[in-house]
Amino acid sequence: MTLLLVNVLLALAWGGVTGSFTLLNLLFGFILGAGALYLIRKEIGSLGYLARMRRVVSLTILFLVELVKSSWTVAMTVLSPKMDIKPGMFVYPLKVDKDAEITMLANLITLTPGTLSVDVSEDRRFLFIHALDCSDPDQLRHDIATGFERKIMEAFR
Amino acid sequence: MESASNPYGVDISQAMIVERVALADWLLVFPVALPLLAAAILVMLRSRPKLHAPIALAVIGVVLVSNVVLLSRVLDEGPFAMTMGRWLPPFGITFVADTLGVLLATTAALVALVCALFGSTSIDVTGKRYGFYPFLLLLMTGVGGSFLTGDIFNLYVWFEVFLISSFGLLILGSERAQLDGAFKYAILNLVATTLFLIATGLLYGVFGTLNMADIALKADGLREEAPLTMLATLYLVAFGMKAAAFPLHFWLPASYHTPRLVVGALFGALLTKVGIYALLRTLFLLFPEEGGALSGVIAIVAILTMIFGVIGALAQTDIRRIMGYIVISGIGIMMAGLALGDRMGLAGTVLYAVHSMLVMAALYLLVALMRKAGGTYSLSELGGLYRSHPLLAAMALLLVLSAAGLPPGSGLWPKVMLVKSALDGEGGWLAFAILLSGLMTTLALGRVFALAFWRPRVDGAVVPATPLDRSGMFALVLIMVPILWIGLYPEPVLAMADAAAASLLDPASYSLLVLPAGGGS
Amino acid sequence: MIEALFNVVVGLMIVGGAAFSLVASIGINRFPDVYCRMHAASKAGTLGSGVILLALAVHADDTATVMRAIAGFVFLLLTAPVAAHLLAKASYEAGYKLWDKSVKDEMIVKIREQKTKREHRNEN
Amino acid sequence: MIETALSILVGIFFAVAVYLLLSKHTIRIMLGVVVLGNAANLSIFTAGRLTREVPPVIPPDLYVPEIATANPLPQALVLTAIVISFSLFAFLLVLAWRAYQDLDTDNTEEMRIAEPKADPLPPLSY
Amino acid sequence: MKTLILRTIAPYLSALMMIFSVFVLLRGHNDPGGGFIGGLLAASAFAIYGIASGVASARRAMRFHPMAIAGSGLAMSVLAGLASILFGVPFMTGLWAPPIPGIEFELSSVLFFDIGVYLVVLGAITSVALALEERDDE
Amino acid sequence: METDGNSLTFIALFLPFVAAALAPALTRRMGHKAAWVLAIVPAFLFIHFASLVGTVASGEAVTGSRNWVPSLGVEFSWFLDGLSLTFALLITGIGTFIVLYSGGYLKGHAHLGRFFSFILMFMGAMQGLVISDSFLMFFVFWELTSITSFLLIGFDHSREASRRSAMQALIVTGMGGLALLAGLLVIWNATGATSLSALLETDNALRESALYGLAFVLILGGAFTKSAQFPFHFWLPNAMEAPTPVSAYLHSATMVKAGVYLLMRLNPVMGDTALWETVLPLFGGVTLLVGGFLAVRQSDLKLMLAYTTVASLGLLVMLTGFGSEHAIEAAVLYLIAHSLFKGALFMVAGIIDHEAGSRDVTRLGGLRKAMPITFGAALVAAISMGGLPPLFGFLAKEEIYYALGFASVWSALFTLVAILGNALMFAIGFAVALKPFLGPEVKTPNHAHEGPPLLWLGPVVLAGASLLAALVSPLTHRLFSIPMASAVAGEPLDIYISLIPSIGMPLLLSLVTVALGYAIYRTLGDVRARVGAALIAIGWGPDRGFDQVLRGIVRGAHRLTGLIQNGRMETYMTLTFAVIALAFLVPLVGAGEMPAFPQLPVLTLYEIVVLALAVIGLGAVLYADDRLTAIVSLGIQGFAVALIFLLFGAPDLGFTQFMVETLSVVILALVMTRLKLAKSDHRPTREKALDVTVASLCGLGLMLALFKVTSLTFDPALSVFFTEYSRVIAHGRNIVNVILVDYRGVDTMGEIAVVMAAGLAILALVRVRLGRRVEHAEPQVASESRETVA
Amino acid sequence: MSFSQGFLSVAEYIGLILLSLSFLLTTYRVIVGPTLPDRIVALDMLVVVAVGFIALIGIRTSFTLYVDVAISLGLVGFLATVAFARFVMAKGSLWVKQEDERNLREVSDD
Ligand code: NA
Ligand code: NA
Repeated sequence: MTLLLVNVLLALAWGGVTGSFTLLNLLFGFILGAGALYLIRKEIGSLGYLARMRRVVSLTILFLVELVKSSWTVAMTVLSPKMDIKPGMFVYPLKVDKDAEITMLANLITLTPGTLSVDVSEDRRFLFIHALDCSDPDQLRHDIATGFERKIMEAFR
Repeated sequence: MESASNPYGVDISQAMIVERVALADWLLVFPVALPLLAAAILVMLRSRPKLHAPIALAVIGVVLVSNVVLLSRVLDEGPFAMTMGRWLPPFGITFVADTLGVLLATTAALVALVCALFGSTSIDVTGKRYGFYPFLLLLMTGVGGSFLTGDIFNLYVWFEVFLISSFGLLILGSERAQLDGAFKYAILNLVATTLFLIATGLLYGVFGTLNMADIALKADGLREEAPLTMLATLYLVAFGMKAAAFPLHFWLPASYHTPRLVVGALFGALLTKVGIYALLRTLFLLFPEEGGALSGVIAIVAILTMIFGVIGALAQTDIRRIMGYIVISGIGIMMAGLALGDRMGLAGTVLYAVHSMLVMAALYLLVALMRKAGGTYSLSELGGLYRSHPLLAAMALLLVLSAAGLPPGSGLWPKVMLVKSALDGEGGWLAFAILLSGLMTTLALGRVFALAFWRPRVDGAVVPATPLDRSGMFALVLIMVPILWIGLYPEPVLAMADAAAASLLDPASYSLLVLPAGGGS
Repeated sequence: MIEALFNVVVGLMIVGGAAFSLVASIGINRFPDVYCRMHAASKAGTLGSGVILLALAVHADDTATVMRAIAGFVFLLLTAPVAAHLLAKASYEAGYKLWDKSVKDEMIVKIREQKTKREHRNEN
Repeated sequence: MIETALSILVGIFFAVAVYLLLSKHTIRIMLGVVVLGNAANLSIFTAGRLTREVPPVIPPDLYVPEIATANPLPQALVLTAIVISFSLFAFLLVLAWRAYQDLDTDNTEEMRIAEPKADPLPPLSY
Repeated sequence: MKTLILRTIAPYLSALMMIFSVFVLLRGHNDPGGGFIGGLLAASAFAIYGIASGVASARRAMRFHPMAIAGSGLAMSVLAGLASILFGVPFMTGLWAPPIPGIEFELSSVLFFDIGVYLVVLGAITSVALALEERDDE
Repeated sequence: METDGNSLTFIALFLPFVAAALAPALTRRMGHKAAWVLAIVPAFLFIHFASLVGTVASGEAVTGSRNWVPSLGVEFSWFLDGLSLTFALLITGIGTFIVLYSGGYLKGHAHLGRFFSFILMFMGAMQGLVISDSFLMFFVFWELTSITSFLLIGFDHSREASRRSAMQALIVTGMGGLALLAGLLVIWNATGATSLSALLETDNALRESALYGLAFVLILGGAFTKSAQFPFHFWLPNAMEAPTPVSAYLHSATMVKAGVYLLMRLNPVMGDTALWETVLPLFGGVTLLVGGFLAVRQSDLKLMLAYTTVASLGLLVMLTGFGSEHAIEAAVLYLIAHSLFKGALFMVAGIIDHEAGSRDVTRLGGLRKAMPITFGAALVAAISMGGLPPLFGFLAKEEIYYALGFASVWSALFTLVAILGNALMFAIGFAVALKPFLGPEVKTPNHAHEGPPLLWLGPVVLAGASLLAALVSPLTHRLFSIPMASAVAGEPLDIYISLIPSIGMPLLLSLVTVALGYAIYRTLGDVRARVGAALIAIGWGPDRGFDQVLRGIVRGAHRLTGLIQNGRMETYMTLTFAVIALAFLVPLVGAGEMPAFPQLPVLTLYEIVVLALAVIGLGAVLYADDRLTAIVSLGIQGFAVALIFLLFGAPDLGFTQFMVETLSVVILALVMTRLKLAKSDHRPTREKALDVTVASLCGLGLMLALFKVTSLTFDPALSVFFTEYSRVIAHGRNIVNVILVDYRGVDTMGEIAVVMAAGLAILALVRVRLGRRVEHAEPQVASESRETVA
Repeated sequence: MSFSQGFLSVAEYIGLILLSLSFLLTTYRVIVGPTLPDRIVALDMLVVVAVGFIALIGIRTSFTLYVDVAISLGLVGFLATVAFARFVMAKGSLWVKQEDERNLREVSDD
């Protein structure tokens, strides 16, 4: 079922990139998508795919806002005459435990300027994050827990 | 398909050839398309190496037959051309079946067949699995394409095809010496093809066309302003390097002795000859005047090459390396015809090319069998083969004679023609060098015969009369047939070489053949 | 009129995106260690180019191009963090040290902790 | 003459390529191979004359382009050449690596297996 | 490589790249792209897949040996060229089927030729990449 | 002129080769008795040629031809006049007995069949040589005699001396053969004649040609080497390594006379010039004396005979060159005489060797009782050789003295030379024929007794022929001598000389010769010692020189090759690029193709930046002090190139370049993980200066070339066409792609062949590894996973 | 030419120049390093800037076909970075040592 959904999404993506949403083209996109899914058939199955579009949109908006906000911060940091930064590496204990969720969280964190996911611990319980401003890691942990991580859990559970 | 206009209201006949193509014209495509297809299929079947030899042999056999038919057609009905994709020349890529190209392509196919046969037992399963036959077929494709194409850039592409397949063949086995030799071979040949490419880019910048017939037509109008001498020189260097002319020969002695000998046979037979062929085409078809101006340089290069070749051959202990230098010496002889530039000289070069393809292949195969019989490549250690393998000895002697240009081998006639041509013109030194190199070849290869065959083994051991593998011997016998045939009754091939030379000296008729309408602009 | 507005918006986005890229490139020159530089490169840089891609989407007059420009933006967002993560992880594992004025390195502590724990478990 | 600028650039590319190829070290030679390929490609591109920014693509609503486009033929030639030089480069690189593995050197001075330093004198007797 | 993030995301990235590669292949006749670029993109997709999930699973995903794919591509291209023998036109002449409404690309021997190019590049480059990655994993 | 005899002549040319092909099988079956069957072939040929004697004696030449290489104007043609017919008769006649003799001499030899084969081939070659008309056919058979004699001399190949002599003969006569070829081609050029008969009709054309001198030297090169004239004489005695029948055949009738035949053949068109009449007698005379003295030095029967052969050849050349009618007649007579007596004597020497086990004249004696027939034949032959009546040799000697005379200082000089030479030969002849047979019986390695008929038949018949020919001299002259002499002279001649001596100078000189010869014979041991001492004092001779030259050539070649092909990649590359730089620059400068300095372009800022980026990338690659930096920097120049493509309207190219550049870097990175990383090279300053120079010149060359090319007006015809029809016929809007898959699809087909081949080759490189020497295990698709999932 | 068009074209030019500067600065980091990851980060960034540059050319020339080039570049650029990361992981420790040595040497040279 989820596979079908993903396949339909891929077909739509095909329509998007080709810029033609005619039925035949979508059908072709569907076949292509099926082929692509066939190639990765081993990896599929671990992802829970729920159509909670609204929450996804909400997550997206949060991400975009964060993106702009922190980009500005980083830009200011870069351009400030005396570069006053306190970089460091902190550990973030994960609540999410599915691979896909961890990945998504890590990527969102990375994309947000100022923080960078360096690694996931082998037991998948911690995320190692490098921050440009690591003067208050607890605050950072709190922001992530209430921000991205919560939204992800809402969107995908 | 045959309508004169298309849905857009365009008159197709302005852009395309509207006449139907005779099925017989397709003979021109087979030497390229069939081996290529076969190579592709063998790659698909790479997990079943046992199928490779039979398929390859069958396909090469078909190609050979098709080439022979094509040759007879060209001889009977004259040369013809096919422009691919149906586009009018010079816009599409034209293949041209003229005597020169088809004669060499046929010889190449014969050599390929013999080598394929020889390889069927001498190449192990690993070698087959990692591409001996596909590479062989691709090499054939590249060589055949080079001989048949009428487009200079397309020629570059075919050069690359046989170059990369030669790389593949060269490293089959991955021995240390192979890796070393392959590295030098690859880099230096890469430089040569890149120079070819650059020259072709410049040529395109000058002429705005790539069709050789078209270039030939336009050359006269551009002679005043365009740097045609430079282009001719660049091609001379690029192809001279391919042909292993002194002092651009370094890659050859560095590598030809390292691969499997059947590969050496293929290389020694085919690769350098393509260089000579390309020189013939560029210097006589494209830049006849500039080529003539360069003839002095070519003559010097020819003399140095043939003498350096035989000197190198005399200096070697390893019989494989001797053969590499013999290849070089032959290049010098062919270049002599290029320098002479008259009909007799060119015909001599063409005939020598045919001879050299056959004889060099045979010599490398002979070396392989000598190794099998005698257990070593070293001239210091070999011995006793005359007693243990008389048939091999007989063929060896015939090959020695043939390579040295003595009767009853095939080498006599082209040498006679070249010397004659040299004496007709101002080429006394060339004649002297050709004869001297012949004498020194006699010495170098005669020594091989005396030492490896006549002389008993140095350690006193009696060489066991082990039977040599049948397909190997058969392959050698097979290739001896045309060698002796040309030696004893040269007329047919000689007449073809002569016709080829005549057409080389008549670029206008070549242009007319390819471009009946008179060019692209 | 709407086209003029679009033109202005596109122009602003272009300058903004390009400026952001420039800032990023200044960043990777000014930041003290590779980890900090990654902040500039993988985010500011991505964002800068992303904005220009979006500008192209705004500028384009056919859906196909719009969709493709957006798809390109998405691709960038998908790949950039993964690339950054990989490089950071690889550098850290290879032993490239944090800038010596970095305030914290909880990671090394944690890794050691986990390691000893594991060894401890193995001993038992 | 925009070609002038590129001609100069091509000259620089070619010179650098040659200099790298003249090195004794296989990796540098490999770098030279890449640069050489670029030099050749750029030279074809330049020789076919340059046009700024107008790709040789016919707009969807036309049968032939309205404005002069860049010359498509050299582009096709260069494309072919790029592919070929890339294939050759990949082969050469792996070859260099294998040579390094088996010959234990990446210095061409020391690559003397095929043509050993002590080349024996052939027998002088009969 | 041992990284959860890459391993998780790589299959989807690869699938996207594959789709994109086919797109680039098919539109090549009208816009930049074509078999070669498409093939390189597809090969890149498999290379990433191989790095992320291991060469073995990349090979499993391909099902056929990459070189066999390359061979089939070359065979396809040559056959596309040879097809014109049936129509009394020279080698490599484009043969066009009547257009099918709704499909962006037209069915033709030229398309098959380009697909052949795609497969050759895909197969050969993937073969190289996987072979090199494999050696590395040892 | 096509007669029945002609068809037979055509067949005759091949018959010996057919027999040679059959000989091994026949011998395997019949053993040495195969000789009787095989001898039928030369006997038959002899009869065939004999049947033509009448025609030829009447002054007519038998000619005929078949098509051979019409493209080269070469026919397969023959020409039988007095000269060639006499040779043909000698060759086939003596050949018959040689075949028989071989059967007896090599009875039981493991490779007798092969020997028959060689000797028949040799005979075929020799026969072909003398009856060839067309130049090239003549040359082919000439070379075949060299090759077959190489095989024969090397027959006893396990002995180094045999191999050496065979090589020596091959090289010396091969060298001559090539000179001959050149000479014939020069004559072809000078006269337009491609055959001997045509040449003979050109009269003075050759003599008056500017090429005469060249042709003369080249022809002499062929003739002198083949006929062992000083200083090329050394190979001939060494050829004694061959089994005796070979020596007998080669050195009596045949191969060595090929040179004389050539000179005689060309005498009508080349003779009668100052050059001819000076050089030939001089070399001939020197050879006569050198041969004579060296013969005296020897004690081996075969070597003694061999050196007298050298002397005889000198005499023949001397006479041929002398130019007068009588000299020609003398040469003809002596040639016939020599063929008969020398053939017989060689066979005798062989019989002695075979039966007594030794050929050393000092260890032989008293064999006359054991071998009376042989002794008889030997005696008769020796008398002929000594120039005594009533044998043919006497006629020859008389004619010689008649020809030379004392008319001038020049002729007197040669008369003295002839006397001395003949005297030496007289002495040797009797030494060979008498010493082993007369005197007390000496113990020999084998118990000597008369050999079988197969052995003695030849000498007896040849000796008999010497006698018979002299007895019926008018007939001999009419049938053989006169036609032959006429052919050599190029005009009708007459010969009267007979056994009835006419009192006069010739007879007197003959008597002097005999007296001197007898004196030498009596003191032979003494003379031998003295000559030996003299030769040791001289020390060096062409024979030893041959070895030294050969070794010198090989050593020199070894050194030179090591210098040029020195195994250093760097040398190869530097030279190659130096040539490339010259290829750009020399025509630009030399052929006036230098470009004017082009207009400088107006560039936008970002274009400048992109170009600068490329240069910076290149600089970074050059200056990077570690290789990884260089590789990363390589990416910069690659991207810059891609951007350049994009900026100049080539999206496909930019596209591809980006991909390829990235993949290159990826592959580099993948491969680099296996390289031990070391510092990059730093070249020494001198090397760097050279490299920079070569590189800059290359770059400069290409830049100037591009300046020049882009300054020309461009013909856009092709691209206009492509653009015009791209959409309307080829159904594509992307013109570049349409070119790739349609207009120039064949290029692309080749291109993907390259890609596939590269993939395959790389796979082989990665997988097939040394050490294990087996292929690296191919991972099984769908087998167990090797994933590293935690 | 209307104001908005003029504005746009000025903006385009400014954008191109800014991106060009960005190229140069990034290139500088590629060259000076000092560590391998530094160079790789910079190279990765170079690719990203190139994506923007191409998109900008697309806007400037109205040839939107450039956008595909940009997309693919993003995708393959990623591959390059992955490969380098892999390299750093495999050989990095050895490399770090060499770089340290070099840096030490440079210090002592001063
Ligand atoms: Na050759
Ligand atoms: Na070659």
